Amino acid sequence: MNKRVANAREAIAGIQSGMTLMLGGFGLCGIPEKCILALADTDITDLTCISNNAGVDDFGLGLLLHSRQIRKMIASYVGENAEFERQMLSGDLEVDLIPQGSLAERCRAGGAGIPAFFTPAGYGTEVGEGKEVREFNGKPHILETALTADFAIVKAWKGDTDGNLIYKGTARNFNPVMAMAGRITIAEVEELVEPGELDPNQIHTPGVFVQRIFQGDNYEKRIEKRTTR
Amino acid sequence: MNKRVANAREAIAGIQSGMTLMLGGFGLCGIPEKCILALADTDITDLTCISNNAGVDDFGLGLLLHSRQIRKMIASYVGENAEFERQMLSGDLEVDLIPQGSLAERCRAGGAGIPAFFTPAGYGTEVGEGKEVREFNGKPHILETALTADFAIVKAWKGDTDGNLIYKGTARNFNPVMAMAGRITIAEVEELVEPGELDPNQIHTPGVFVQRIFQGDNYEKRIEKRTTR
Amino acid sequence: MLDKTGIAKRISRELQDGWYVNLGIGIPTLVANFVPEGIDVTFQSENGILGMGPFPTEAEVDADLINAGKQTITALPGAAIFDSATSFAMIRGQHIQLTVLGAMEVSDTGDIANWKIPGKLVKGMGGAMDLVASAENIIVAMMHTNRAGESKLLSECSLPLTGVRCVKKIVTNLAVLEVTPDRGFRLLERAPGVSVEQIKEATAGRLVVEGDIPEMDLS
Amino acid sequence: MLDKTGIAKRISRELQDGWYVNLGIGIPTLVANFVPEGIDVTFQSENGILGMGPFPTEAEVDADLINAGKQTITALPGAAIFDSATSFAMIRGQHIQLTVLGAMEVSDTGDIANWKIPGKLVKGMGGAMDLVASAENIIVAMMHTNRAGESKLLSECSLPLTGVRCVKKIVTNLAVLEVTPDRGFRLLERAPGVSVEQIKEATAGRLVVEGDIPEMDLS
Repeated sequence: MNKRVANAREAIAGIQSGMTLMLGGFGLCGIPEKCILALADTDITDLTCISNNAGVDDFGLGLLLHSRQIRKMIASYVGENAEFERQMLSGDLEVDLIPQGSLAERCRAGGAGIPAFFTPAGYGTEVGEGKEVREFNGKPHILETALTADFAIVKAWKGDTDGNLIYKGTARNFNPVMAMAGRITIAEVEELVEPGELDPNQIHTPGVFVQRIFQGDNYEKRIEKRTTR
Repeated sequence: MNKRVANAREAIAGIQSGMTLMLGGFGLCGIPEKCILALADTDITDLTCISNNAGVDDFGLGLLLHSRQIRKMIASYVGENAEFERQMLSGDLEVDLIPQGSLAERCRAGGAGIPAFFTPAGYGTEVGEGKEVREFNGKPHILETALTADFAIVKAWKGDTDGNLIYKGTARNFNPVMAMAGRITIAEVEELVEPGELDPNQIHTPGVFVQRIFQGDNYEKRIEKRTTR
Repeated sequence: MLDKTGIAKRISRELQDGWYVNLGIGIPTLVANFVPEGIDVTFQSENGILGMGPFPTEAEVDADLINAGKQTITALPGAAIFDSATSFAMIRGQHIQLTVLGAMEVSDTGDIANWKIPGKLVKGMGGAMDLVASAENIIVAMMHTNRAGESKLLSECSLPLTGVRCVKKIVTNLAVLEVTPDRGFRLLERAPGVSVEQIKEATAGRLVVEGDIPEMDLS
Repeated sequence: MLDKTGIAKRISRELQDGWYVNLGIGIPTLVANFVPEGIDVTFQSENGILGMGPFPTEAEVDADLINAGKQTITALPGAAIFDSATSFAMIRGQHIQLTVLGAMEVSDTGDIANWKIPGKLVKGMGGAMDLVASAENIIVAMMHTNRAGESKLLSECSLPLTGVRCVKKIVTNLAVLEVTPDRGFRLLERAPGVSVEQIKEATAGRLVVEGDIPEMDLS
């Protein structure tokens, strides 16, 4: 089934104010930059964004913070963004911090029909407050619940029009688990090919998880900490 | 780190009577046939084998049933094996049947440090008897626990001496999740290469999950139901 | 009255464009042969493939490419292969729009029994419990009565259950029925040449017959 | 007394052949520079790579290849790349033999605080809570005292916890200490030129000093 849409603007059709979005990426690596730009160009507001990080001031989710389109951020680490700090301190932005591994597993669980699971991460800390505690093999665990989203937006390297995706390097990160957890999943790719051009053995995200796909041009792929030897 | 061992016999060193093994494969597709043959050549008994199926009379786990080395079988479907039937009806073989999806997820959970999770599969059936029931989103789920094994034995297509594995076709099946869940994981492969020869983006099982690896020769890869058009 | 092929053909009319579909062993497998023109569906097999194609030619046979019935298959362009946990993530996570499977018994509240007969050798449930517990849309393909002539559509299943209140629709050799858990089996269509009376006689559970019941259109 | 490099160097002596190791940001990252001869360890970064290599040359820089500190990196032969759920499956499932990370405070029962200072802006715990909750072998790399000269080795952490009863060993600028939850910090080694008395003064939690305490061997 052909899931191709023309561009980012077409891909984000149906996203409405107040919705919950998942956005792939770790730092600025592997973020769906075209869809974020397209969202910044709308008057959609009050979004809840689930993403490991919150971008930087002038790129990634920082753009949607700057335009005050995000009401709540669910993330594991948000340290790189002055605008974020201002809105959080002023109380304009609600923030829910989740251990990175629990965030990844909760997204996967949401996509896999697992409503809840036990993990040791966060036990005895404020993350565990109010959550059910149970011992397994003598070790305390807390019950964490699945996360899903109205739309998941992911970025891949290559994709085909059936929605099959292949990621490159550590730009993979949260993209595959978030692709599973969206009621509607949008994939933006650097190269969109016809079905049959990708090796079925090498697909990272099977097309069943993807509802819309398009090819973006001129990816900026900004580097946060260029470090050389 | 070089994890290469010479052959199947060396690979299974340390497996003892009474241990729990996981064995990859679906039907006869993707089973670790060399290690099974090597096990059949030992006097190890009283094994608990976790595998989706139980082989056929003269191949796969059927060989270990024939030699009466298996005390308990944990599987989802065991229908292709007359020896299996005899031992089960005579009470010589204990059998624990688990829904296939729960079996896969319980292995993954075992490897991923998730001691228990909720699933809807089996609720209201004898699989759910004695298990905790909880509703999520108005739907009843049962609590299933993780599975682990003393040894997991998997079969891959290609591997490198660091233990990285790539599977081919539907011979992948349970192999990746079982590779995660073994205290010691043995991988047998059709082609063993040096580190660097496999594309890091295409690894299905990262080497961290594998402790021993060897190349098997002349894989039989028997077909259960050759069906042509 | 329909034969097995007829049942599969009738079920194929339920397919919608863009659906991902899991077909069980037996009659359900035949559905793949009758996908209507213009309808693009993708078949999933729970051992780990999306985009399953027809059986291979002799030359194409690959021991590493089978379906959940352990038959050799082919992969279509656009296919994807994955492990068993990911496969059931698709199923449990309701990413598959339709599951078609066989049954020994179905109750008029949608319970299904299809894996175990007490006293007989138990082979196991395979993926059936995961499929019926999760699929939003389950069609059962089966004969209306068993070999002894007894109804398989009951007020309550007598055999051990595979899942509860999950079956949405049943296509048999005699009829198409919808399960309305509060009221029972609602008769939707008669098989060619089968009367409402015959269906009533062959149905042990509550049967709802409202208005004219049309004959199936299999053209 | 050790500087940060010295701390990293001392920790590198804990590495064992064949280990998979996760290094946190800061001092821990430096450990990779001092892997002893003949010891083959594989570095994992929780954003999704095993077999992390040195920083790239200018020509090798790839925006799609970073570590958890968001620095550009390289991949060594034998590297594998995976998604975040698989990465934390490795961590939570205890497939990583050693985690080295920094801390603001450690208690003498092994609690650790390293993510949040009340009243200051909270950036988040990243992967730290998963790492400390699961790793069988956790070494904390930190200064023995904070900038105000107050001990970071306490009887109880004052800051919000990252994990409880999890730290096994601490390497500071002054000492190497083992956490024995029942008895407190057991002093194992002194940094070059540091006396037991100095370590006692700088340690607020219970300190166990038994027998002669050797000076570290960093040769």
